[in-house]
Amino acid sequence: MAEKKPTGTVLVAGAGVSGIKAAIELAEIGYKVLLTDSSPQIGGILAKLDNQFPTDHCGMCRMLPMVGREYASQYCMRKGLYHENIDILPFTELKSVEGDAGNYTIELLKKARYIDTDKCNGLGECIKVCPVEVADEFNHGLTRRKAVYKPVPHSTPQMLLIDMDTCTRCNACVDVCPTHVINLEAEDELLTRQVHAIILASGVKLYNLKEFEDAKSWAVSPDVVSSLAFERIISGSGTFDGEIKRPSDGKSAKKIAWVQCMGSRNRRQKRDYCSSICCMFALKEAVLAKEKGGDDVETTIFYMDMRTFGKDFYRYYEKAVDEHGVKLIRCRVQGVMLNPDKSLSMRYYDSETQKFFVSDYDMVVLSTGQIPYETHKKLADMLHLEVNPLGLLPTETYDKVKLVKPGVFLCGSLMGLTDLSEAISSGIAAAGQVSRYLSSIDVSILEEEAIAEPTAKDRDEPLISVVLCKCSEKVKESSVDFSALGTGLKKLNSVGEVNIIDMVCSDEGKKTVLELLGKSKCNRLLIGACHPFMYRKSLKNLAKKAGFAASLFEIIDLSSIVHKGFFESEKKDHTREAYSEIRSIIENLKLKPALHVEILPINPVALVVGGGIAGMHAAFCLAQRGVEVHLVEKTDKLGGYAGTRIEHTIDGLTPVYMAKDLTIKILEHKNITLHKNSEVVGSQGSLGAFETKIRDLSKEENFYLRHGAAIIATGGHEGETTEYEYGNSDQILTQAELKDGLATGEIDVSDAETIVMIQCVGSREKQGREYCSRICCVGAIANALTIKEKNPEARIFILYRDVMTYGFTEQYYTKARLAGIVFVSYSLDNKPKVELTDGKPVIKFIEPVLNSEIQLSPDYLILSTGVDPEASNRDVGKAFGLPVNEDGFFVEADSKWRPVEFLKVGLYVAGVAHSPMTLKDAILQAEAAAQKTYAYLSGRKIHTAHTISRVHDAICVRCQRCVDICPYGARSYDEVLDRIIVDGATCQACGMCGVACQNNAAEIMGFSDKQIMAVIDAKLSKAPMFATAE
Amino acid sequence: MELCLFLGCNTPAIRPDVERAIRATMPELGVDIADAEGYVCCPAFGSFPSTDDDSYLASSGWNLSIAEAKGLDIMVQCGSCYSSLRMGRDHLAHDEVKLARVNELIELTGRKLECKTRVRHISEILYNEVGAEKISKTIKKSLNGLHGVIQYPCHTLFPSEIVGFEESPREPKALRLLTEALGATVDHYSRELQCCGGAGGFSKSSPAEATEFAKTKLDAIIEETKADFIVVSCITCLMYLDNIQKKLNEAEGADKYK
Amino acid sequence: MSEFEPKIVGFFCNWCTFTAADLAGTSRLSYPHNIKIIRMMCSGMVDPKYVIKAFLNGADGVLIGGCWPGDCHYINGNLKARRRVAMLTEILKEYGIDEKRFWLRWIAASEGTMLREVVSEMTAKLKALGPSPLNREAPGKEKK
Amino acid sequence: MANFIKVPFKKGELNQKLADIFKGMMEKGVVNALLAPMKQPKRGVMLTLVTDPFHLEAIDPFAPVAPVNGAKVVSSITAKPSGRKMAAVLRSCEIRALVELCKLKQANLEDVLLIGIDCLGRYENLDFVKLQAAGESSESFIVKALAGNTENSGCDVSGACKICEFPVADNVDLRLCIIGTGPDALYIESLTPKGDQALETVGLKTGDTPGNREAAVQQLVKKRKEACDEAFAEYRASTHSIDALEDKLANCINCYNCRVACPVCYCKECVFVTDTFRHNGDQYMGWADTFGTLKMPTDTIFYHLTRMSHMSLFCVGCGQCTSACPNSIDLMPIFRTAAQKTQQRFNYQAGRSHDEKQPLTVFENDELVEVTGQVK
Amino acid sequence: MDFSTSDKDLWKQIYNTKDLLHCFNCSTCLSGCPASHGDPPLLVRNLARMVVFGLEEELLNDDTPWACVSCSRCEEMCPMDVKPFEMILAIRRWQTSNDETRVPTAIVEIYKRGYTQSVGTNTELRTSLGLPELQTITKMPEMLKLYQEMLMKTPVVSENDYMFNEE
Repeated sequence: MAEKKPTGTVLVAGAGVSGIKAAIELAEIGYKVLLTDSSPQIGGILAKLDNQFPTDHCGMCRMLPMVGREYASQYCMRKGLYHENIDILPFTELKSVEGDAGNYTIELLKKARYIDTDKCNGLGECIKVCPVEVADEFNHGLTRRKAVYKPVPHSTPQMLLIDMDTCTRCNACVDVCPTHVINLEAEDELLTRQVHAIILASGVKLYNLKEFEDAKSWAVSPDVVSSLAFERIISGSGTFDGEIKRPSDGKSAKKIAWVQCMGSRNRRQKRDYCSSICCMFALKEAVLAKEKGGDDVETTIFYMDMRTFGKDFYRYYEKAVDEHGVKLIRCRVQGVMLNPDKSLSMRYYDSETQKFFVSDYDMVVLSTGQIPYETHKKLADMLHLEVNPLGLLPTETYDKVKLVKPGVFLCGSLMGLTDLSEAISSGIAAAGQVSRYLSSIDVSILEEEAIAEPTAKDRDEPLISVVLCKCSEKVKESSVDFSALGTGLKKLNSVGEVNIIDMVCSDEGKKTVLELLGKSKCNRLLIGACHPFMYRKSLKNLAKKAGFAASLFEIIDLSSIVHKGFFESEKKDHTREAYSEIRSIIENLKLKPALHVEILPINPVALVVGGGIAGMHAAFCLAQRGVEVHLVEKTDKLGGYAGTRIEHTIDGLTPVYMAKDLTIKILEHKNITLHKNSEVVGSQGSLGAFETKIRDLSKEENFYLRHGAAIIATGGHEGETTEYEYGNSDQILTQAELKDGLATGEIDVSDAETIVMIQCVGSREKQGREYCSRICCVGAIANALTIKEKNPEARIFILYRDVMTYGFTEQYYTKARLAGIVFVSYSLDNKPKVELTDGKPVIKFIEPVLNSEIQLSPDYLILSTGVDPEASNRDVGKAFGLPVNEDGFFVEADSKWRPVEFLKVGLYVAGVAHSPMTLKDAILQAEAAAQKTYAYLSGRKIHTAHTISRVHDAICVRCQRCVDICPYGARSYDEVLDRIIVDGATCQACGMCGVACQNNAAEIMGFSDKQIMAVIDAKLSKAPMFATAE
Repeated sequence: MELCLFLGCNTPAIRPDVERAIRATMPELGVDIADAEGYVCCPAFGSFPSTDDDSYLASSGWNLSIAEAKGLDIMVQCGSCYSSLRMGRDHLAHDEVKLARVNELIELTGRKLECKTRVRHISEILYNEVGAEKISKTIKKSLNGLHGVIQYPCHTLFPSEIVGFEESPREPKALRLLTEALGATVDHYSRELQCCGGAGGFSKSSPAEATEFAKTKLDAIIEETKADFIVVSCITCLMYLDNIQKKLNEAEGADKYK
Repeated sequence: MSEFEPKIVGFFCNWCTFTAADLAGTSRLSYPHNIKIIRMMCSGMVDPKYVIKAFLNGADGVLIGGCWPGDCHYINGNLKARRRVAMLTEILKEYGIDEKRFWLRWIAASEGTMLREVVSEMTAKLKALGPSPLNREAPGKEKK
Repeated sequence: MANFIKVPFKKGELNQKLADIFKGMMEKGVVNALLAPMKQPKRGVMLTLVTDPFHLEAIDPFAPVAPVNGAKVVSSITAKPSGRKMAAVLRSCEIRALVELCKLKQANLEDVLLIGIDCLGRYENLDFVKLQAAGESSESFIVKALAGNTENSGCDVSGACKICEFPVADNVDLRLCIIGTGPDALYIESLTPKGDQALETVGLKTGDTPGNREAAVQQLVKKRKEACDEAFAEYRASTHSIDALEDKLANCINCYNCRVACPVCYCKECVFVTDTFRHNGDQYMGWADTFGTLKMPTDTIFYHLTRMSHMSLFCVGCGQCTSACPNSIDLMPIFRTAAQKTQQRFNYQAGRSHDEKQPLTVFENDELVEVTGQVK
Repeated sequence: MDFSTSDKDLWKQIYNTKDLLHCFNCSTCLSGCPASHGDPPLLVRNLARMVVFGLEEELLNDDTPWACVSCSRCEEMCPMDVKPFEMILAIRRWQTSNDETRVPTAIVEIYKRGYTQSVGTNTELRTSLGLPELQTITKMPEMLKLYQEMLMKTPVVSENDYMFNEE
């Protein structure tokens, strides 16, 4: 026998959302993941945010796996994360990386917590006695914490630690700890691990008001806070329980100002970049402040450019301004003055009225940016790499996530300041890169667990074995009489045995349990222990070893019953409470059917719709991993818009060349079948088994493709316009026409004196493209710079509304200004006016700085007309049953947490079909969509969850209310079979079908009405504990 | 230590009391003073710096070279002089062409400028060289029980990389620590970092607005603090605030500002 | 006779409100023990039958806890729940089960404090309202 | 728009006239079948599906009886369509229920020519048989009922009919009008192109106007509404508590006849007869423990409240539940008062329009804020 | 504004530095400027724009650069390091070199006695304070002469020599 290949193991360093996403993706396809984070908890800054733009909601849990959901935690991610294939190491820092590609030796510094969190009951007796009080980092110093503390106050289970820098070693905590888990002598541990690949996801440092000089004009009062601190103020779990009060005196804050670009767009501070997310962040906070604080809250944002460039961001901006009345003032302010009444004065110049104003605010929120360079330098050193000229980690030309070092990838804000959607996409893409990489080296995936079908014994009359851990008996307040409890439970119908054990979580405890269960005749098992979150995995294994079906095993959190949540003054009968709680679980367990899973038939073929760069890249990513791909392209040419029209981009990319290169790869790859001149006309099926009707436009005939999943990458093209006399003069061109003309030499600018460009033509307005096309500002700058190169004497004016050079593209804006290109802003209600005089364009506009009208007769008037979606999106959407938004772009499953997926599992989106984006972002999404697809087509067995919705055909009336109400589109009516079909992969067991169905013909297995009503009975039962004895 | 005192014009001509104080206290604190014979205008920003580089930097060079010849650093009290000299020196130190041109111009004095001499503000000397501790040990008459407020001269703060000596130009503390060393209590007020508005053309071209501007500051001091005195380390601030107080008192016929 | 202690059945969404209850528990934000919590995957999973059953079994109040609109793990289950609650409230009201006894509240995972407030407030209001007409056991009620 | 045809008839010939028209429709192929109330050979009138025009003689569309709600009948015939065209003559309550069933995909009106009749009420089935035996005819009923007189030999039309605000059927292709048309004429009103087509094919041309109809209908509706408000007020005053409800339902034996008769209770098998409600002995004992006693059969109130939660939004107030109860429980007001509230809450009216979505399958992001009273 | 007459290269004459071109009109310079309280206000941002646009005539006639108090706040706070105070001095220089009426009278004083104030003439007061006699340049005719000789080699003095020679 050949030696067993090692299991592919990946380090994901950084457990913010992008790292978590990458880890989950890799774990889902069977790799082993080490997920570390230097902070004491996971979640990154998201742990602090209750609401994230652009939806103002959370929904972080939506990033959990859909199909393999039962392998991962199924609870709010603020509680933490659990996945069978992920080892989470918080408070652990990556120290060194040595070795060669595919075989890295890493050193991890596991910092001492001084508390054994595996054994700590999290009740915080130690916190009560700790004499040290310091400012709490989590709430940005708005609250105080002890030296022993909970790093995330609202996390459950509580993961306490001791801050040795402030600890006085008084030993009070050690003395009081009921579980003896505090060791003040604990030391940091240096762990050495072998990994095959590494994903860096550490994020970057955030601008700190205490650290930087330019913040000091602002840090005059505790009422001047960073945007993250404000997030804590408005958070329900925050400093004032969600009420908006100013920190200095707790007075409710009614007038709040946001100041943008704190620490960013600052050449003087050597940070000439834009932090990308702060504009939306501020808008969101301003809206939330109004929503939470009431109508009388006044919110003002001081800004330079409102950079609302992402999908749906512009609509958010409109809503914030028009509906919520958020006030925007375009002025960067020097600082703030603290008045004796604690109000904060800001003086600003209003260009519109040409006047100075002084306004007083209750609070000032600073939109603090990110500080990338330090982190990048440190990581580069560790990896023995040089940072690139921008000071960032060197990545491959087209790949934002692939480092030049093989086997090392990055995601999230390390790429350069990402919003949530991009962070998630990049996490998936990095996982995709890793999986592509690992499939090229000699490693295996974790062995699939054999799927245990329910046995005959499981179908027998229920007989429950109850195991209770009595360790919580030792807690002071506890007054649970375990023996009485055991006697009471034993008398319940269907309870076969009750065993009371000490310390089930200990090795010895487990041994005892295993022995006891070995002799048991029971077919169902209930274990009562403290902190089931922590032990779920080991207890689950224990139950499995003892021969219990996964679905017939329940864990109950005893500690929560014993200690939690009762008014101290009311001495309750805890034994009785525990009895009642356990009984309700027993009632449920005894009615629970033995559940089984279904293996989904998977046709390991992928369909990619659209042969642009995103589609081709996705196809190639899949083919490289052995997936058979059909690539369908509407035209007779591959490359799409960018791949056929754009020779060069400002960041040095050559899309046309790249498309040619990809085309060759596609044509040569044995796994890829290309269908040109073809379009999708219809599709049906579900994950693993789609059947799609394709029309061959040249032959005018239809054919069918069977495939397991599909990626929609239909792309887009330059927008069209009739505004500004376009089409009436050959001196009026679009940016693309200019670019082409400059490249071919058809447009000669060598004698041009004046060239005017207008941005946002037909974009970002109600009657037009109600979105930012993202690429036009940089595109205009690129063209303008090309003109300047050819003719430095040309005067170029770019008329803009907001210069959308977000992130590191700010450098191009700066470069353009240095080249003498003049930027003039205009507003929607004062658009430039273009007239033709003798066939030549004459443009008039108001220059807002000097507030005077300018008239120019440019040699060329160039219009930035944005990006339009493919018109065929609607048809493709209809064919697959996928939603298309009012702008004509596809609507993904969740704008933040599932950016490349559709609600229906098995269908994915990439590139401009999703929204206007840069080439690199499209490639990133293609990689991510390919990864999502690969996860199901890799050849691993894909099965449904145990808990899933089913149909009882015999009593189903086919009213299809369940079909209408299913949020995922997991249910459909099959006319031929005259049955309701459940897509087992897409169904998430939310139970909405079960409620819509009035006679339970739709039912969630394991959540039947019978069970729940039995629980209600048990919860309200007045029956005495000793039904027969008393 | 010994420093070359650059007095400027306002101090010796209009407020020799300040000069008297400098000459009386500095040697006591271990700073010996050498006079800069034949020095000329710093030059004031409204003069040569507003006309051309040559005349501006030649005047700077003239003055700097006097101290350099003595091998001493320059100590300045007047904020404007300090700022002008430091900016002039900064230009020369970073621009060889300009330095060469200035050396050409001042050649007739027989002095040569290498920009070795540093220009230092008296408050920086007191803060960094003498130190608050030494001052509080040396004082003869403590200001104990008195309240003071600080007027930070802009010229000693901005631009920080040229004229600054504070750890944080946005949160200056030297004058406060020095004042506290004298035994006084320093009160804070909202407009602590506001400019007095006295320098340059502002007070001449917009006298009413400039007066109002200074008045807001003075009013803040009166309303928000128990100040018995205002600490200034710049002769312009001193003269201007004094004048404005006088003017305001006359205008209001009261004795509010003192 | 001891003071009337209302019994509340809480159908809590696994993702938000149930987590908040956990949080309230572990942060020692004590809330009245009057509530009997039943974990549902989603507030949209709460069948009117469960609510009716709870009242018929003598519950003095029923509290459904769900995610804030937009936060629902299952996209929009909470919004469907809201409609259903509105419908059921009308029926219960018609037959003498006061709408003050049947609450739907949005309580996010991080809002342990709000959970405590809601449960306390509901307990207090139910105390003032007295036992449910279906709570035959309550003090002062005749046994039927 | 006057889209009426006057169909004069001589006394005793109304049914004949109608039979002729339908015969024409069947012969001209407008429809292949007719579903209409028909006199049964011995006694009684039942909805009958006629495919041979020869039998049309016996139809009696205006017979004041509805032994079952016709919506269920149409549902049985059309849920899985036959592909043949059928005309169905129904009363408003049946049509409104049918609209709901269509939304629930339990009926399909594509091949149905829907004909509504002006309904002045129905007698309970047995009462009708009695009156029929006494020689009463549909025509005599119409005359008396239009004069406001429905009581006859100690029988009266059902309680539901007395408070019915919908004597005239909507959402139909054709309407057979007798209100405000004079004693010697029926008017046929066409409301859809389908209706126009049907009339045209049989050679009937519209263009007449029944003089008094509008006012007569309005007056009748007004009267009914007042009666309804009064009845509801009276009912609510006496039943506004759970105890009163228990009292009303005291004799319920869980026979589920009400749900069988209900046109909008469309489940194949009620959840209450499924496994979900098949309890174990220890459960019964447990419940008995809770209150000391347990009335059997259990779950009666539970059943009725749950049924209300299931059907109140679709309830059309036809009163079949009351008619069906073997223990003479007057269920109609129980369900209708609740239905009034729930439908009002969503500004929904069962059977009003095919386009109105049933309230529990749709939702808006920003609505019903008062339910939680919470604003973010 | 008519840009057909504006000189796009004017900024090179006035303030030939890339620093200026960095300006993105953020208004930071305005918000804390003491002289922006004046009437007319000093609007540094607008001056930068005028220079970039090459609005020669408007700039020549603009008095506001002279209202600057030289506090250099703008310099400290400018996120783009435009060095606005340097720019203001540069505008003044360009104005004086193009318009002799702009030449500040102070430089005549300085030329004549070395200072803008009459330093060292208040002997009585100084003596009463116990201050030494100052070796001012006014009292050192040889030295003053050298100074004047030196200044005469500088553009502003040589080009406007009539202002300095008349006695």
